[in-house]
Amino acid sequence: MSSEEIFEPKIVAFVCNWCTYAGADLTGTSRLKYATNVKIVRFPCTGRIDFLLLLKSFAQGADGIIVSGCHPNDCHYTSGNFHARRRWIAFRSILDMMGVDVRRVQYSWVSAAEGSKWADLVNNTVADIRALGPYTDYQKVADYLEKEVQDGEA
Amino acid sequence: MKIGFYPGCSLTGSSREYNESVVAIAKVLDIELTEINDWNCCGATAAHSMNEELSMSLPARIMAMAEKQGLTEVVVPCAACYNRLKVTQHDLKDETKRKRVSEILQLPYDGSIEIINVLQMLEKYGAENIKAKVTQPFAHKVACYYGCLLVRPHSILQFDRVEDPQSMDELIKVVGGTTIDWAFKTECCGGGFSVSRTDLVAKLSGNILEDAADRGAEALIVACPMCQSNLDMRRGAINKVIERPSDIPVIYITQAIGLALGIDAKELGLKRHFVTVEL
Amino acid sequence: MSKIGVFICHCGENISATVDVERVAREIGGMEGVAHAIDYKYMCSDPGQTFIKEAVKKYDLDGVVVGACSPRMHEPTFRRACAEAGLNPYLCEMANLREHCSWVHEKGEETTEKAIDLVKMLVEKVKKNNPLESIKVPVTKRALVIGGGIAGIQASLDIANTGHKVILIERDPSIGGHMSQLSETFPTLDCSQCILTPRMVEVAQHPNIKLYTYAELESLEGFIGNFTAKIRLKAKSVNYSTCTGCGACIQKCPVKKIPSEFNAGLGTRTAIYVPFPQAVPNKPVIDRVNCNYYKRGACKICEKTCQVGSIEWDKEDEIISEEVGAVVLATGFDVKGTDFFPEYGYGKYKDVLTGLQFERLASASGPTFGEIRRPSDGAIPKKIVFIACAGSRDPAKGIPYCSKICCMYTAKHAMLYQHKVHDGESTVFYMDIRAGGKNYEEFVRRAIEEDTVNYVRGRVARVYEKNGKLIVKGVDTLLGGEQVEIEADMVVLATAGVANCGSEQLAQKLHVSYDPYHFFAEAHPKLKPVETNTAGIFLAGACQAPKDIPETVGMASGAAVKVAALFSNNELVREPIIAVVNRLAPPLYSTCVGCFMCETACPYNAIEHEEIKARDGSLIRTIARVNSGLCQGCGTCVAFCRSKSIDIQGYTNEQVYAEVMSLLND
Amino acid sequence: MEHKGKITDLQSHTGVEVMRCYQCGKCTAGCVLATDMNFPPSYVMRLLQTGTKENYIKILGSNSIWLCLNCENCLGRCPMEIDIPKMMDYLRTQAIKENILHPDSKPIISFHRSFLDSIKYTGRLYELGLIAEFKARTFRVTQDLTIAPAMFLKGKLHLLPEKIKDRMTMKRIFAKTIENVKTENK
Ligand SMILES: Cc1cc2nc3c(=O)[nH]c(=O)nc-3n(C[C@H](O)[C@H](O)[C@H](O)COP(=O)(O)OP(=O)(O)OC[C@H]3O[C@@H](n4cnc5c(N)ncnc54)[C@H](O)[C@@H]3O)c2cc1C
Ligand SMILES: Cc1cc2nc3c(=O)[nH]c(=O)nc-3n(C[C@H](O)[C@H](O)[C@H](O)COP(=O)(O)OP(=O)(O)OC[C@H]3O[C@@H](n4cnc5c(N)ncnc54)[C@H](O)[C@@H]3O)c2cc1C
Ligand code: SF4
Ligand code: SF4
Ligand code: SF4
Ligand code: SF4
Ligand code: SF4
Ligand code: SF4
Ligand code: SF4
Ligand code: SF4
Repeated sequence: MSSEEIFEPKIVAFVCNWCTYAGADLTGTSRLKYATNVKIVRFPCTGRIDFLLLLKSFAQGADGIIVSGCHPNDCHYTSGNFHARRRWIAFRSILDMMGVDVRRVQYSWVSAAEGSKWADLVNNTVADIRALGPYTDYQKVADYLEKEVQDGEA
Repeated sequence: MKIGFYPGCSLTGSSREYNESVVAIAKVLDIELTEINDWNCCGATAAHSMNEELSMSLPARIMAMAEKQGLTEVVVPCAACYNRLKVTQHDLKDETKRKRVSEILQLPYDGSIEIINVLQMLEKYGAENIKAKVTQPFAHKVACYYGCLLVRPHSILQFDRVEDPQSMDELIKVVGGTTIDWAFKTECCGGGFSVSRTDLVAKLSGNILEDAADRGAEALIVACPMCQSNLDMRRGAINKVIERPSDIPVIYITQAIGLALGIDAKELGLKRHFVTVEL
Repeated sequence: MSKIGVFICHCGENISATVDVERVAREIGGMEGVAHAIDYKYMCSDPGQTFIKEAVKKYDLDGVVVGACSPRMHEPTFRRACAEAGLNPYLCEMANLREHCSWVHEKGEETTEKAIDLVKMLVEKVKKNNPLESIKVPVTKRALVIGGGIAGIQASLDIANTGHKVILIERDPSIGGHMSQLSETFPTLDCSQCILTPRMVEVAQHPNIKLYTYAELESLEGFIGNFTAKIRLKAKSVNYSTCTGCGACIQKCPVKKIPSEFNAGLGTRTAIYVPFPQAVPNKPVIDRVNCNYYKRGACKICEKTCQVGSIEWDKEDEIISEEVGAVVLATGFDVKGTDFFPEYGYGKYKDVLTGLQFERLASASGPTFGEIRRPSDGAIPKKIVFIACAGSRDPAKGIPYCSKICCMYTAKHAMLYQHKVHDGESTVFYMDIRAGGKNYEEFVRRAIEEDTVNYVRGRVARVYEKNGKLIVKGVDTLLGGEQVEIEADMVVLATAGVANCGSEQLAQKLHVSYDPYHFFAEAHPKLKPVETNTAGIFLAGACQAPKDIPETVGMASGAAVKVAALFSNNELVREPIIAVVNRLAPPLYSTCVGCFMCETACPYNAIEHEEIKARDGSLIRTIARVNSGLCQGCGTCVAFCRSKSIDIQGYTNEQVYAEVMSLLND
Repeated sequence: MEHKGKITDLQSHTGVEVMRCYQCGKCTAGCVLATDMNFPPSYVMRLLQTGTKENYIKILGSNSIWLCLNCENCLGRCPMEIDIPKMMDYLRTQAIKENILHPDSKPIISFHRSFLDSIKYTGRLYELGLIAEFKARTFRVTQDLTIAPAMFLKGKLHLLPEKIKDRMTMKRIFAKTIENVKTENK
């Protein structure tokens, strides 16, 4: 990639309503600046985040994903974030299997009071994904998903 | 116990007695010191006052030589050298700096060597041994003086507390001495200004000596040749500043321990001090 | 095809300064399914809301997207507007163009494009939204107040005076908090005890307040209007129903050298003790860690002394359960010690004190009966140095924030000292004097001008002891950095006000957020200072950040009003953001296969088993059903269900999928 | 805005963020030589913060940067962890480069130069040579008249320099660092 045309990755952030969404609001209220690449999708809790959705995002051409919720023990719903974390461990191996660099998924915790952490998280993720380059193997994931859906229905 | 040894320039010259006492107690404590081959000067204050790359390259060569020799741990008795080596090691964690220095040295350097000062060596390899081998308890009330370079910058050296450090006091207690609680443990003695600004050294060292004497210390215990020479050799200038003669001796921690271990005063180089040591 | 209305807000210039709002409206207007798109200066204003209402009617909209501030700010506003126009409120969504876009990016093409993407995302979501009915739940009109400092006291009294029941729990043997430890209070110098004690007594006697001292919250379950609190009543070893508070046991207890918490370590107390003379309740507890009987099995002198036989040796902690509808957190703050500041003496010099210790010295109920005397030798200090910001505004060794109260209490201390020791000299080393408050600046000026307190602008580098004096090495930066050395008899550090220890665990029990310093986080820094992010839990006093008494009391009354407002309803309306298991026509009934993975995932035990029976009563199959009273809408079950049979209203698979796809598709 | 650039250089080089200093004066309060300096350390920080050329030159021309002993008392106590000694190192090299030198710098620079000369050729410090060279540079012929012979008598001074074998490396180190004008101040 030549230096003039910087690669602008597409990054989706799946965040929980109570901690990270509020934290990102605080980033705004504090007028801290960050890159425009990341767009937030709001969830009630990271426990809600279905990792199939992450795969679908890759299949659809996302270059990177941020998943962020409350700190361990601070979950608004007691334990949703623990479930999310446990699933994430299993999900890593699936990603691996499909040749998606696990570094494309940034798993983090940002509390409602950590506005500056959110800005840092976004900027670091953008830099990391930029370094990894665009994600190109989405067809592979798409194929897998199609198969998965068929299996699921069968 | 085998361990690498970097004496540095002062220990071969103006602070021979520090070297002598380190070697003497190492022998008694069964610590085998292996001197780094063909070592060079660390550059001391001069190098880092004048040029940063020079100040990193000189210590880097020393450590590269030690690595080449297969040493994994090196004791550096001079606090100034210890500080320079540790800080360089820290600075060279930076990739670009390391690259640049390797280019200058044309020697491989991986920064893996453990650099320790004399107090750490004694704590690590001698503490129990010393206690067992004390033959003539060092029954004196002394002021342990740490100076700047042994404890600062704390973020890099990670050695003892910055204000009111304790490790030297602990060692003195092990050999039967008592230490005073005093205010100038880590105040600067004037460091590298010994020759260029003797007036300032006299003022700063004078404050240190006075506080120790006022609180009834019989001697100052040090672990740095620069501190020792400022406090000892500059006594003429100091006495002029503080307007009273001060005869409190300044001895190395290794000498104090050596005395307790029954080593002869001469072997410990105690005769080489300017202020007569009668302990 | 959908008919969606899109309303883009300028927020004055907050959005329009960096986002080309006209272009956003224009481009969105061209989207499939968008019937109407406009931009306007202030959407939340009256005319702004009217635009929405009129458009709903005029274009017969079946969905609304407002591109404005955070939904955490105005979602209720716009949903209400839609409802007033006859549109189901859950068909209205907000795109966060302010907090997540205009405020965090520079003006430019990308920023506008991001704004467009964000609106599009919500338009795609709204297309998949379903009308929902809000859920009504009953309200338990009883409040739990945690912490019995002035904040907890004030909140309890205010709530109780609206006619509602209050349960107040206090960790220590007495209520009163830090205020009970203070000597006199700025800015008026009235005696702290004199104004506090009547309120403490009022709490104890109020028919609507149930006070549990020596008690802590064990757990809190449930949700707004319907919490269940488990409270641990720590064993006091004294039967309060018979104890008369005569104090005879205390007189006789042989263990007398325990540092008194109330006197900040400057005085001592016995093992059976009442923390201070005006304590409420004024009955003792036995400190089991220090009592001879509990330690070694012998003594029981107190038992022999007690005329009414009130000592209870074998009493265990008791856990009780209380149903409450709202919680006020008022657990206050803590004061850092002197020992984290190596250069000021590592806590090893007895005459280097914290401000709180100085309060005890200056207090008539303190260890010196109000005379300022040195802890080391009891001498009256002739020279005293106060060091402001000792730990505050100090990222290296302390905390970066300003503790807010110490400038004022330092001025007060210096003033009290000058009033008590007429020939004394006091010096305050300060960086800035922060005296914003009614009569505060006047108070500090009085200290300087009338009471001749010497204010020196600069920090102190170190303090050391020599010949019984504390040598203070400071600087006067207003004299170009001239070093100042003072031989003092006493040094008082205005140490930082920090979060109470254990506040993090408490926050986790309550599921409220806290800031990086472990103070509880308010829901909005300006507009919701007493609310937390968890509905039904409110904050009062210094547990939110260090603050002085007037501010604490104001906040406590604010929290009380919030509670009273909540209790003014018989029912609460809850958002219908809950999970549902799909139901289909027979013979399928549902795609749910009855694996009950969802049940294992649900933190609220909201998944029930539903048996589907044939007409003859025979069981066809068992599927999952969500108890809408218990479900909190976390959605964890959804992620666990392999057959995608359970979904969460408001965040359905379809909805989030539509959002993500809209983001990635262009 | 040439001078602002200078501050930026200083920051990028030393990692010191000049604007973080909030002028509390704690560094000055504890600096052992503050009273001997033209500007005590916190004052130097303030001069830097103004970002003006005049003030930058004032600092380079002051004795403050030369008297700083790098004792790190200030850094150890600064609430903002501002590395003043590192900054002083940098300012010294700048002062030399721009040749704006306070008279107090002369003996100090002379000493440093003598010291470095001594190790450049031999690899180790030759103390007798150092003293001789320092005297020659500063014309302080009588200084330490009594100390040197006494040191000699106590076996503390060698008459001949010790030399290391690998003098090539030493030469190269000097050539590529302090003697290389391009990399100076790097
Ligand atoms: C040295 C000093 C001097 C001051 N002088 C003044 C002054 O002159 N004027 C002025 O206006 N302000 C002054 N203040 C500030 C004043 O002390 C505070 O504003 C006030 O105490 C805050 O009240 P609070 O109830 O929020 O907290 P606190 O007083 O800290 O009370 C909290 C209560 O909660 C209890 N608690 C804590 N955790 C738990 C738990 N987990 N469960 C149950 N209970 C718990 C505690 O035991 C305590 O009783 C001073 C502060 C200090 C440190
Ligand atoms: C320049 C400036 C900048 C500020 N910036 C900030 C900031 O960034 N952050 C922050 O938190 N705060 C800020 N503030 C403070 C903030 O403005 C006040 O805290 C806030 O406005 C106080 O609200 P209020 O309702 O008490 O009073 P006001 O805003 O003054 O409202 C009082 C209202 O009462 C009406 N009124 C007056 N007399 C009568 C009467 N006799 N009968 C009927 N109505 C009457 C007035 O017309 C007015 O509408 C700022 C203030 C100023 C001056
Ligand atoms: S709706 Fe939100 S963004 Fe628009 S004016 Fe109101 S506060 Fe500002
Ligand atoms: S039994 Fe315990 S509380 Fe009672 S008098 Fe003895 S020590 Fe005191
Ligand atoms: S326990 Fe008994 S002796 Fe003690 S205060 Fe109560 S009644 Fe009095
Ligand atoms: S209130 Fe005053 S003393 Fe306290 S931290 Fe703030 S500025 Fe410092
Ligand atoms: S809803 Fe899903 S997870 Fe729950 S029992 Fe049915 S199939 Fe299993
Ligand atoms: S959304 Fe699901 S997991 Fe969460 S509370 Fe409701 S039923 Fe339980
Ligand atoms: S101590 Fe640090 S913050 Fe304070 S004046 Fe010195 S450099 Fe600035
Ligand atoms: S390092 Fe320099 S400026 Fe800092 S205290 Fe020491 S002499 Fe003063």
